[in-house]
Amino acid sequence: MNENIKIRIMSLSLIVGFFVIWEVLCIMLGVSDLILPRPSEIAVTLWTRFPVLWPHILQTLYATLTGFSLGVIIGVSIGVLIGTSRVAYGVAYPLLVGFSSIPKVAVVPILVLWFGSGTTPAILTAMIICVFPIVVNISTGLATTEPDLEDVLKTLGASKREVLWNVGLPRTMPYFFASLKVAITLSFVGAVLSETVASNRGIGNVMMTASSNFQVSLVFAGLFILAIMGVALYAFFSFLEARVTGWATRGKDIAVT
Amino acid sequence: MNENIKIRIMSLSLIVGFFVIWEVLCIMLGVSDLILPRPSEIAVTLWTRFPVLWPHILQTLYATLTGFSLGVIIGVSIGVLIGTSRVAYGVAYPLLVGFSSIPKVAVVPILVLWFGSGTTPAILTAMIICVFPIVVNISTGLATTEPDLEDVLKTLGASKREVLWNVGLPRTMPYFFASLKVAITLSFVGAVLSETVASNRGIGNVMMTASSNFQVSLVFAGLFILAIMGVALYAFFSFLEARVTGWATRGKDIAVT
Amino acid sequence: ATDIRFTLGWKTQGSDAPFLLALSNGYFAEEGLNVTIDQGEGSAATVTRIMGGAYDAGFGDINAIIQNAAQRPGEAPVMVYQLWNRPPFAIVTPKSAGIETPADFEGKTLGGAQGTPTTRLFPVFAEMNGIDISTISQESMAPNLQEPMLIRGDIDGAFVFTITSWFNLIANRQNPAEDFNWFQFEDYGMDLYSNGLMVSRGLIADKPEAVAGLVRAVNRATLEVATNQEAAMDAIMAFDNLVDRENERARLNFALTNLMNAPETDEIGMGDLVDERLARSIEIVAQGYDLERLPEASEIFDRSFLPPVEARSFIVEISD
Amino acid sequence: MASATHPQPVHPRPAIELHETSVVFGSGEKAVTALTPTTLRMDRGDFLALVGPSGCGKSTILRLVSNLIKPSSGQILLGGRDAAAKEMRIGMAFQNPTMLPWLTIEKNVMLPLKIVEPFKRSFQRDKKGAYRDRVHALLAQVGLKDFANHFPWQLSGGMLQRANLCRALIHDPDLLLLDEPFGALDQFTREELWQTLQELYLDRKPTVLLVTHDLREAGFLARRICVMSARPGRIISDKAVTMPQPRDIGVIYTPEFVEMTQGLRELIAQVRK
Amino acid sequence: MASATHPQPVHPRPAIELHETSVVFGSGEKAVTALTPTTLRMDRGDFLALVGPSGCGKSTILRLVSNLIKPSSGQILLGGRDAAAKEMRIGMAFQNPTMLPWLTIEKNVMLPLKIVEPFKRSFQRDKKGAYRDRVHALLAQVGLKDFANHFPWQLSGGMLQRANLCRALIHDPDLLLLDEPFGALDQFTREELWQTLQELYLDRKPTVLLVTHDLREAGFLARRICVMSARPGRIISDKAVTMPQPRDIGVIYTPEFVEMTQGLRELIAQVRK
Ligand SMILES: Nc1ncnc2c1ncn2[C@@H]1O[C@H](COP(=O)(O)OP(=O)(O)OP(=O)(O)O)[C@@H](O)[C@H]1O
Ligand SMILES: Nc1ncnc2c1ncn2[C@@H]1O[C@H](COP(=O)(O)OP(=O)(O)OP(=O)(O)O)[C@@H](O)[C@H]1O
Ligand SMILES: [Mg+2]
Ligand SMILES: [Mg+2]
Repeated sequence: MNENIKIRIMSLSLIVGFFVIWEVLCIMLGVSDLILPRPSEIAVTLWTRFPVLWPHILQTLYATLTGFSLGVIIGVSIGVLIGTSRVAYGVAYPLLVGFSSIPKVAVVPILVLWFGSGTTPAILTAMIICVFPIVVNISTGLATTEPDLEDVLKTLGASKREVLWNVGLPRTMPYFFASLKVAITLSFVGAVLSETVASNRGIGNVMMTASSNFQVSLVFAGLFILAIMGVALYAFFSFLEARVTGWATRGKDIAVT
Repeated sequence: MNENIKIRIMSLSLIVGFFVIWEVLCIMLGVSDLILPRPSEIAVTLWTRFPVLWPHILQTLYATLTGFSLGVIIGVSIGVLIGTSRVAYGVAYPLLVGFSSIPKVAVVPILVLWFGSGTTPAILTAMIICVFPIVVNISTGLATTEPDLEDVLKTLGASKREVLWNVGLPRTMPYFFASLKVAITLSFVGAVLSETVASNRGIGNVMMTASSNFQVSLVFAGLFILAIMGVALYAFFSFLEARVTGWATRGKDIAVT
Repeated sequence: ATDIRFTLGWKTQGSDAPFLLALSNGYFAEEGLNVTIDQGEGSAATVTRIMGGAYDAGFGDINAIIQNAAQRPGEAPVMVYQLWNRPPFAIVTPKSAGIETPADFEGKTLGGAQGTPTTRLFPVFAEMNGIDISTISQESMAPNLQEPMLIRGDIDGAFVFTITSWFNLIANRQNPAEDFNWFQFEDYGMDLYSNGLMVSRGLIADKPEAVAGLVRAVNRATLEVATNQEAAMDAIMAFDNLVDRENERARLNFALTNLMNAPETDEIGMGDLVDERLARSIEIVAQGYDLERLPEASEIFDRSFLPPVEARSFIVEISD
Repeated sequence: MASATHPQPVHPRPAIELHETSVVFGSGEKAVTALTPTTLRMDRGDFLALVGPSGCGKSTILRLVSNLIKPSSGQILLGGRDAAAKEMRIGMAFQNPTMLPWLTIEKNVMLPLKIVEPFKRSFQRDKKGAYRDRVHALLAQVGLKDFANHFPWQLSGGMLQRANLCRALIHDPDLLLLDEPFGALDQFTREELWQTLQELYLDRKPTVLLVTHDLREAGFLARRICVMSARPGRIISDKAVTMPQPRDIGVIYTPEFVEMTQGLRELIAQVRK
Repeated sequence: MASATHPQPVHPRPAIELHETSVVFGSGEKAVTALTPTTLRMDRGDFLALVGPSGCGKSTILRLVSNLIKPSSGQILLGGRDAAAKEMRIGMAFQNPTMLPWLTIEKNVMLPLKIVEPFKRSFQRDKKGAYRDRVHALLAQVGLKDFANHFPWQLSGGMLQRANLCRALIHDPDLLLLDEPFGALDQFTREELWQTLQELYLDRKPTVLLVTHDLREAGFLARRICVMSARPGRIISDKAVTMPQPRDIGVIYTPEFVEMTQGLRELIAQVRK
């Protein structure tokens, strides 16, 4: 426990240190605030513009989470399919890899042409962008499941679905959570990307408006908001992960008296 | 063997089927080539414009691979650090997650202002964008390594480095390769992104020019090239993966006579 | 009511006031129109957005219509109300670069976004002004990088829109009037039209009365904006409270005085254009973009929805 | 076809039939013949102990019967039908106790009740109640009462093996496949569990196939003992154990018993050469 | 400080010293006392067998000695120094043969040569040559000659256990910790390996700590036999085995031997209650 608190304090102070160094370097090197504003400037902008930013934050959060949830569902489904069927592996993987190598920024305008600008393309982009990492990790986790564990179920005459449900998926959880961390950050990127291209609302739109007016510190305020939201969601998944995959990261908890 | 060939043929025909369906749907629904060109149109563009595209392909490939290689080195280093040190975990993870939630499109202009336009920002973007998935997977792989396996080395008085080298890393290979697949696609995205923002060469530049001239099929030709390069590199890593992590995906190879 | 999906040319700017005022004052509603306005990706992309079917109308560049009409006859949207009578296309150079006449461009490095008309039309500019283009190196970059790279000296000149670049330079703490030379294309033989209200061919065919209503509402708002910028700014802020009010007011004033207010408009009124000049522009654009087919002026502009010329007299009164 | 309309034969088919079954792992240079063509029949309710040197293919036979691997040649029938038909309720204790690491011991042992009919049917309804009691009772019987809520890695080797045995027994299997289920246990715990297993066997009469290295264990529990040769394995002796059941633990000190185990010992000693 | 300049004591400190060492896993309700405060000393070159019921803490003691876990209270010294000092070359055969799944048996067995001095020093140079022969020779001795290039999952349970033993022996350890190293082997293989181990012991005189459930194994191999009580474990008996070494396998049938094992049996039987 005590150990834990010490580590937490250390981490926190190093993170604070990062921003202090940034601030100091900017001042010392005389970096123009048009290129890289100082954290203090960004904080001030964040604070004073917050009421205006708030609805945009909600909008981005909404688009991201909706897209992310859809992406997780789709990603897990495809991942399970790929991880369990060799034909699906052969078909879906190349298509998915090909599709993922395409910059989403090229896809957004197409989505806008189909669905108009606004929330729909943002949700779709957030969804599309986060599917691939989930698929890769789920399918890798399933493919590397120890046959011994599956054998336990197979001798009981379990169906493929039961084996998947009772062995494949639980065993894949560490992989899944790893991919969630990547996926949630990508979802933010996707939603914001779409908002920059085509939306009247959202942090992406704020940043685009700000950057086309050279309100650089507002642009960075937007980036900060994204970073904070990303970290918050990451913390949430970490918490979940600790609950769900505790078995995989067991420590040696020996009582010292 | 025979089985393998059957699966390969099936996969291939399904992939071909995908393009046929795309073609047919476009014709049937009368989709304008401004929105979504037919694969045949794209293929023709690809073929006729190939000599012009070739140097751009090389440029993008060069930027991507250089950035990717750097990204892998950095990603593995940070991943090992995070996976083995709790302080590093506490410090680096939040910073990394925050940074990864930031759309790279906002970072590229800063890179351009620092390093000038051209290849350098493309390499850097390709690098930055692919670090995070590698870090996450490496550190998850290390964190979930079975203590039993480490114990084998520890009883021999092995140093932390030796444990890492002989147990942690080999055991993490399936995670690593999973992340490589994600990372290489992201690297392409990053390099192209940077080329769209500021460069006179590369597929990103081609696509930007094409799209501002409404040469939609050339834009899609660019996307196709990216997809093909992505798939080719994926295939390469799959091949490596099969060599390196074969132990984790062992099948039951019983001779039938 | 008829639903109209409308796209602006870019993120909210002061110069969008005619549409946003018409929206907030209910002029569209009075015409029986239910207009929803979205921000845009660029005044050329307005054309694609309309061609793609996601939008019925928008604020975009007539030269992009010309280009598309040449490549895809019968699909491109049609301009029905010309707002910017004069083109914002220009090359801006810092005085320190020592470029005083077009001939001075030789041997210099110029930069600009790939797609903008300024960049694309530069070869025509060069030819008309006797510049050897092979001696000039060109860098392509995103629009928001042009001014910073210009200031840093990475490039000697940038292919810009006056209305954008002028204010970007101010935002970058420069003095655009004192320290920079502006080569406006209209002063160098490239007398093009630029942005206006365009609608899809489908809308014209199916609901001509809606198009007429749209034009009436925009015309009414335009004339009001010309004399009452305060109301215009209220409409802008109501649409998007992120923008800087004073900044956008200056931008609107710039558009009113430098782009919309032209000698021509006194005769033909706001919204109309002169066919011969359009025909000339078509040739210039065709040259710049290597177009194989010259579209007719009638494919580009349709004046049949314009109110009578008396109802379109444009008098600018800038209030402080 | 025609036979489908015929009445079923009165004498049920044997529980297990291996017809010239062989298993070859891998191919080429590294090919390993785990089992040369082997024929073996077991009637329903029989208790057969399989002994033989390490690596001779005992586990392979169990894996064949439980349909985890397919034979390279030959045929396996369970109750007269293909092993894949899964008509028999199988309980298997693996040689290496593979508990699912994300489940507590209780949940691990409960697993068969979640998968196998008829328990599966009422699993959701009964979850908290009867099944749990059943699991706890069985765990208590093997001395793991306090460890129901521990995770597998918190148990010692012998404790895991006992949990493993529980998982094989919990669902009243028709066919019990036990692969050295007492190997990691001390003699006393072992003998206690012998008796537990014997009671259970005589009570429910499942068909039991037990792999063991302990000849006394084989003699005490089984009705038949099969001896296998060294790799590549085949069955070289198949003897009935005539002593009546239930047997008392004292039986292992009777001359008859000692003689039998000595005989087996010598047989195995010969085979090893 | 001052003592650092003094000459080393002539009588070396015992190889292993446990001073009132206890181990408690977890905390709160689920806390498990694996070892009550226990004191144990082993001289260099001694051979101690540890017997006791399942779950009494035998493996825990081995894990303490090999410094894999730290005691909750008390102290452990190896050769008079803290266990973490790693001055002793330890060879450990885990109860559950944990082979690294990505390495062949040969490479798994070679692992200690890669890690432990003085072998480590010349590992890169010698790789293909001497070390490999050394590994193959040892594998041949336990009957795994043909399986050097197989992966762990291609071996049977008993074969894995033998490979596991090889890994514990390959680097000539000063301190040999064996956790039921013959549990999954048939009697004959087991007896052969007993003899192999005895020869090795008498030849090099490492300190050996052997956990086993087989009293004959303990009696045949060890010089001292410690009996542990049931959980929470502690050592309740510590007897020397007086028969001279080397012992012939026939010794296990001598009355003296039988009497000794019977004595131990009864002791354990008492403790279990
Ligand atoms: N998956 C596999 N791939 C290759 N060879 C295998 C595989 N599984 C088992 N074998 C080989 O088959 C042979 C028989 O193995 P099996 O596990 O049946 O032995 P066993 O009789 O159970 O031995 P033990 O008493 O040591 O457990 C062994 O030589 C082993 O190497
Ligand atoms: N990591 C752990 N966490 C919690 N409890 C543990 C852990 N490891 C062991 N134990 C407990 O410590 C006790 C002793 O375990 P240990 O493995 O030493 O037994 P053992 O004497 O080796 O038994 P066996 O003969 O069955 O192998 C057991 O009750 C076990 O449940
Ligand atoms: Mg076996
Ligand atoms: Mg143990």
